[in-house]
Amino acid sequence: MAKVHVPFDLRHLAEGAAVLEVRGTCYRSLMAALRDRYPVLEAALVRDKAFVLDGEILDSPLLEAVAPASEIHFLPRIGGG
Amino acid sequence: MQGFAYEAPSSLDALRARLAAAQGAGELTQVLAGGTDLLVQMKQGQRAPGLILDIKRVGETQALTVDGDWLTIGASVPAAKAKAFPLVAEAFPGLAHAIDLIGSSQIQGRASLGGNLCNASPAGDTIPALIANGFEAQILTADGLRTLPVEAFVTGVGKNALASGEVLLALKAPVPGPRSGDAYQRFTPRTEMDIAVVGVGARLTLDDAGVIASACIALGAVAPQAFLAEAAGAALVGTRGEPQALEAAAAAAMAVAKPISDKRGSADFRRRICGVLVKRVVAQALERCTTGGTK
Amino acid sequence: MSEAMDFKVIGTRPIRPDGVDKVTGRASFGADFSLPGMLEGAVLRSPHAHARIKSIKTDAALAASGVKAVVTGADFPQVAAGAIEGGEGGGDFADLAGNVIARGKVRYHGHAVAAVAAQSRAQALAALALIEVEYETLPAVLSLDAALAESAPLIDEGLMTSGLAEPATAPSNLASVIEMGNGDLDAGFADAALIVERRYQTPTVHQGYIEPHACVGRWGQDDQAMLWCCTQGAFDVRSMTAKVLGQPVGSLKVIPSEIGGGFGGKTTVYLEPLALLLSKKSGRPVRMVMTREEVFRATGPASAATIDLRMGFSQDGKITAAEATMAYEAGAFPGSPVGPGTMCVFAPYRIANFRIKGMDVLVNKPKAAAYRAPGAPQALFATESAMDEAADKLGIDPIELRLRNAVEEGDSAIYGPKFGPIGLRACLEAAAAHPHYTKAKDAGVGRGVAVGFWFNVGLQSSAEVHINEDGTVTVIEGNPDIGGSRASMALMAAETLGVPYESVRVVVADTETAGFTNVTGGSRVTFATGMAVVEASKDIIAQCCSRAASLWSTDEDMVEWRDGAVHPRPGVNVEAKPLSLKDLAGKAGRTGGPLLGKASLNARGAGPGFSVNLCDALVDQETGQVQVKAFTAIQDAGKAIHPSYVEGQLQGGAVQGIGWALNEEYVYSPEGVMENAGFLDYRIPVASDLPMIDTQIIEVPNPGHPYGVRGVGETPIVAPLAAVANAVSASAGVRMTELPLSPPRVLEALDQA
Amino acid sequence: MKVHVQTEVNGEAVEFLCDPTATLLDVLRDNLGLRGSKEGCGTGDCGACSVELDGALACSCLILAAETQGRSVATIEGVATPEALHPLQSHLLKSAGLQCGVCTPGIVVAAKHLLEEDPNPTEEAVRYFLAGNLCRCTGYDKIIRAVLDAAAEMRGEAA
Repeated sequence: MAKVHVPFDLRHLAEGAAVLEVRGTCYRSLMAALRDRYPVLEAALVRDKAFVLDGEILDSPLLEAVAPASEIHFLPRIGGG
Repeated sequence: MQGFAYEAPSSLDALRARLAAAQGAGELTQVLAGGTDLLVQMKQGQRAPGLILDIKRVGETQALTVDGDWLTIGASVPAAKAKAFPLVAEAFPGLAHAIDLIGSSQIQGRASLGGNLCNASPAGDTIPALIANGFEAQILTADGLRTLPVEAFVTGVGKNALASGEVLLALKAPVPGPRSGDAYQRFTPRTEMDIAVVGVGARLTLDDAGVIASACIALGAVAPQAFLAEAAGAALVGTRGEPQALEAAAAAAMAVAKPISDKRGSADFRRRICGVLVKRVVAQALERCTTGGTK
Repeated sequence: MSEAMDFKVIGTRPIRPDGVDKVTGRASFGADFSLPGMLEGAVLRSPHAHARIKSIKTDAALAASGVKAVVTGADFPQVAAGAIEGGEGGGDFADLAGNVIARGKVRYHGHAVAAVAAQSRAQALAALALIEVEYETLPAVLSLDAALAESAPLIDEGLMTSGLAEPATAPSNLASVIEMGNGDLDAGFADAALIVERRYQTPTVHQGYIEPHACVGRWGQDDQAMLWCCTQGAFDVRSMTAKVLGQPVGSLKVIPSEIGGGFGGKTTVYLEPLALLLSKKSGRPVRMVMTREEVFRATGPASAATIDLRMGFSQDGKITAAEATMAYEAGAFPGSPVGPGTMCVFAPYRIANFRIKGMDVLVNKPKAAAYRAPGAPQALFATESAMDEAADKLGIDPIELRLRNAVEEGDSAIYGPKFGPIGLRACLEAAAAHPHYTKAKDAGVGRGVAVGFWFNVGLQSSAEVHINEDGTVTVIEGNPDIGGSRASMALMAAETLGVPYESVRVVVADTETAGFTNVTGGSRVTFATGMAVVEASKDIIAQCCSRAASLWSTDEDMVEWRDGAVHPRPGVNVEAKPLSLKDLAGKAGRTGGPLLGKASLNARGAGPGFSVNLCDALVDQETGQVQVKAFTAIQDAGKAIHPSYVEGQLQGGAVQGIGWALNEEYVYSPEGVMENAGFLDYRIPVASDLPMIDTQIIEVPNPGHPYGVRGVGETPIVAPLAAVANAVSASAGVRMTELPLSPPRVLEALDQA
Repeated sequence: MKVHVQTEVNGEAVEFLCDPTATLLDVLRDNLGLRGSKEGCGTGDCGACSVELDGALACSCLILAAETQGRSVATIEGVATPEALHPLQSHLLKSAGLQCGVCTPGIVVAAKHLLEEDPNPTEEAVRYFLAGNLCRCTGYDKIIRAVLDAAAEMRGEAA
C-alpha cells in the first residue's frame, strides 16, 4: 500500500494520523480509497494542496500510476516568478 | 499635460515684449529653460500654464563667460555645459560637483542652473553651492535689469522673488581669489538619482597665515528654502578648521536647521546628517584652500 | 544523462538570435504596437485605499469630445470562484476579476474603477475627470498587525479563514493558515545550547521591470478577439482574460510582444480585459499603456512579511529545533506566497524538530503578485540571519555552520519529499574556497554569507522544430524571451540535431501558432520548454532515421543517428554515405513531405536550486549609509546552457536582492496612499551603487533533464537579503532584523549598539 | 493649435505637426514611427528614452517636440550603419549585456555620448555616467564591461 503523508495542518481530519497506508494503483483509485475513509480530508487535499508523488510535484496527476512503495505528500501550491 | 501655447522668442526685446503682452492679457505664463522639473510638474498636473515661453533662444540666457572678476552663467545654460566650463571646474569645484549631482547625465544635458534656482525646491542641489559662493541673480524686468543675492531670490518652497513679467537672465559671482576653496556635499540613500535629504555648500577663504578669514556655509533641505547659516560660518572664522571648530560649526548649523519629516527622512535624521555634512564639507573646502582649488 | 556528456555547442556563449533587434531599437515591446483607427484607453483609479462605491456616473465622460466608450465594473460578468491553473498557486479567478476592476468596493488606492477609450490619450484623461464616483470611505488597513487586530475593519466581509482545525465562525482579514511540523519541538529546544529568537520584517517591494504594462485589444463583431501585449505568458493571458470576460478561450488570440522585464509581475492581467471590453463597445482597437505611477499603484507588489523565528543549536552547531510564525501581506485579495514561504524557510537544513505556521493576510494594498521565487526571499532572510547570529555566538565559521546542517541527496526536505542530487554542499564548499571569502576584509567592512533555495517548477510546454529545405532549422515555442531564452533553445536544438547554432532560428509564437505553454516563470523555460525543444528535435531525428532507412531500402533499426547524420549501424551491410539533416531536408519532398518535429509535455524532474552569496558591506558610522563593496553569487545551475545568461540571472537577482535589502520599500501615508510611486523615490539600485557582481556556476546535473539543466531564474534573489543584512550587521556591530537597511534605520541601530 | 516643426532626425530633415504638449518622445514614437526610444517612466528617472539634441544627451520624455525646431536629434535608430553595428552594440551582444532589452537603446545612446566625451573612462566613471539608465535585469555588471570593452576597441586596443 502507498504511504500518504498527511499534511500537518490537516491531520485532525485523519484522526491525528501523520501517515496513512492507502490502497490504490493510480491517483484516482488512491484518492477514492482516501475519500471512503476520510471524505473531508480528501476534499481539503484536492482543494488546497498540490499532489506530490515520490518527490515530484504534479499539477495534473489524474492518470498517474501509484506503486505499492510510493510515497505521497501534499504541499501548499507554489507560484513562480 | 493640459493644453498650452508654445513660443520661443529669439531676443531679449522680443522676450520682454511677449512677457508684457502676456501680462496684459492675463495669460498664465511659464518660462521654460531646460524643462526637466517643469515638464514633470506639468505632467503631474502641478502646473497648468496657458503659455510656455522658451527662453533658450535668447542669447543672453546662454551666456557662459568670465568678464574681469565676474563669472556669468546664463539662466538656460545646461548643467553639462556649465560644469565643464574651465573656470567653474577650477575655481568652483564645489559648485561643479553640485551641478553634477543634478539628476542623471541625461538630465544634465537639459537642466539649467537658472531653472534649478527658479524651481526653488528646498532640496535643489545647486542652490546651497550658489549661496555659499555669493552668486547673484540677474533679473530681466519690464524696463531694465535688477539683481538679487541668490539667498534672497528663493522665498519659499517652489517660490521665488520674480515679479509677474520678470525673468531670471543669468547668475553671476565674483571669481574667488587665492587661498579660497568651495565644496558641496549632499546626503542621499543611493549614490545618484536621488533628491537630497540634506545638502551643504561652503566657501572658505584663508588669510596669509592660514587662518580662516571668511566662511560661508549654506544649508539645503533643512528648511523651506536653502539659506546661509551665518552662525556656522562665524564659528569657523579665526580658526584653522581644527576638529573643535568643525564641531562648533556643525552645532551652529544644526541649531538653525528647521527640517521637516517626510518620506525622504525624519527631521531628527536630517538635522543630524546636516551636522555630519557640515564637518565633511568644511574639511573638503579647507583642503581646497590649501591645494589651490580643483577637486 | 551523465556528467561525462561531451557537448559541442551547449556551454558556449553565442550571440542571442534576437540580439541585433534589441540593441538597435527594432525589437517591438508592449507599447510599440499600433493598429489603424486605434483608440487610446485610460483607467480611472480609486483615490481611496478602502471605500464603498455608492454610485458611478459616466454620462458626462461618454459625451466628452473624442470619447468612444466607457466601462465600469457593472459591464463585466460576475466570475465564479475557481483556482487559476498554470502553476500560479493561490490564485482565484473571482479575485482576479475583482482586481481587474472594482465592483461595489475599492480595496486599495489605485484600484481600477472605470476605463475610457478616446481618440487621443489627452481626451481619455480629460474624460476620466468627468466620471463621478460617490465613495463612502472606510478605514484603511495597512499593516499585518492592524489587519489581524481584534476589531480590524474587514476588507472582504465574506472572508472566512481557511486551513483552521476548527472552521472559522466569523469573517476576518486572515485568508488562510498553513501549518507544518515534525518531531518534538520542546525536546529539541531543551537540547539546545543556544537559542536564537527574533522577529524579522521585510517591506512591500515592487518587481520594478522597466517596461510598464501595455496592450492593444481588438474585438470583432463575430466576438473573436485579439490581444497584443507584453506578458510572461500569452496562454495565461488568454485563459485569464477569457474568464474575466466570460468568453470561450478559443475566441481569443494573444500575441506576445517582446517583454521589458517581468520577474513574476507580468504573469497576470490588469489592462487586457479592460482594453477588450472598450474595444467591444467602441468597435475600434484600443491601446492601453500604464504610466510608471500606475505600475506602482496597481501592479506587483511582493508581500511584506513579519516572521517570528526561533532556532535552537547544539554546542557543535547542529540545529536541534526550529519554529517559524510567518505572516505575509496578500494585498487586497487572498494569495500571498506564504505557502511556498513556509516550505522554504528551513529547506536548506536537516531539522528533526520543527513547527511552521504561515498566515495569508489581507491589507489595503495592491494584490500581491509573483516576484522571483515568490515567498522565499522573505523566509530565508529570517533563517539566514538567525544562522549568521548563531555562527557568531557559537564561534563557528558561518559556512561551516551551514555545512554541518546542509541537506544532501536522499534527505527528506522539511516539507516532505526526498531531495535528488542537489548542489547545496558544493555551493558551500565553493564559497569557502572562493577568493572573496579567503581574502582579508578591509577596515570596517562586514562580510555576510547566506544560502538561497528555490523549488523550480516544470509545467506544460510545447515546441515544434521545422527543418527548412536547406537544412536550416526553425524552432517554434510559446515562452516570451525575457532574458535570452531563444539562445538557450537554439543551443539545445543545435546540440541535439548536430547542426551549427547559427542555423537555428527561434520563434516565440502566439496562442494560435505555438502549442500550449505555461508562463515564462518559475525558472521553468530552459528546463521545461528546453525539454520540449529537445524532444521535438529527437522527433526529427527519428523521422530522419526512418527516411534514410527507406532510401537505403533497409530497416529503421539498421540505421543510427550520429554526429548530425544518419549512418548505417556498424556492421550493417549497406553501401551508403551518411545522410545529414541537410541531405534529408533536400529530399524531404520525395521521402514523405516536410520534416516537422513536435513535442508537448508536462515536465517532470525540475531539480531544486541552491545558492550561496557572499557580501562585503561598509557602514558609514556617522550617516548609516551602506556601501556594498563586493558581492559574489554562487549557484548550482545543473548545466549552464548559455553560461553568460546564467551569470546574468545570478547578477540580476543579486542586485534586485541588494535593492530589497537596502533601499526599496513602499512608503504609505496614514490614509493608505503610496507616497513614492516613481523611480525617483522608489529606489532601485543604479549602476553607481554597485560593484561588479562576481559569479560562480556550480554544475550538479539534474537527472530530470536530458542535458542536466535546472532552473536558475529565481534562486538568485533569495540569498542576497540576508547576505547583505549579515554584512551590514557585522560592519555596524549590531544585528539588523528589519529591511530595508536604509540610512535612518541603520543609524538608529548604531545609536542603540 | 498644432505646432509645425522642421527639424533633423538622425541626419534627415523631417517635419511634423504636433500638439504643443507633445514631447519629443511622443513625436518620435507616434508621428515618426521611431519606437526604439522607450518610455519607462515619463519623468526622466530611467533613461530608456535617451536621445541627443544638438549633441547634448537628454531624456526625450522631458523635451517638448516644439523645442526641436531647427535643431538636430539623434536616436538609437541612427547609431548603427547599414553595414555594421556600433562597437557598443556589438559588445553588449558579446557580453550578454542585455536580458529583456528594453533599457538597451537608452544605454547605447548614453554610453555612446560618454565615449565621445571620454574615450577612456574608468569603471567608476562609466557607472556614474550611466546612473540615469535603470536596468532591472542585469545588475549592470555585463553592461559596464561591454562599455569598457567597446571603449578599448574604439581606442584601437584589443578588447
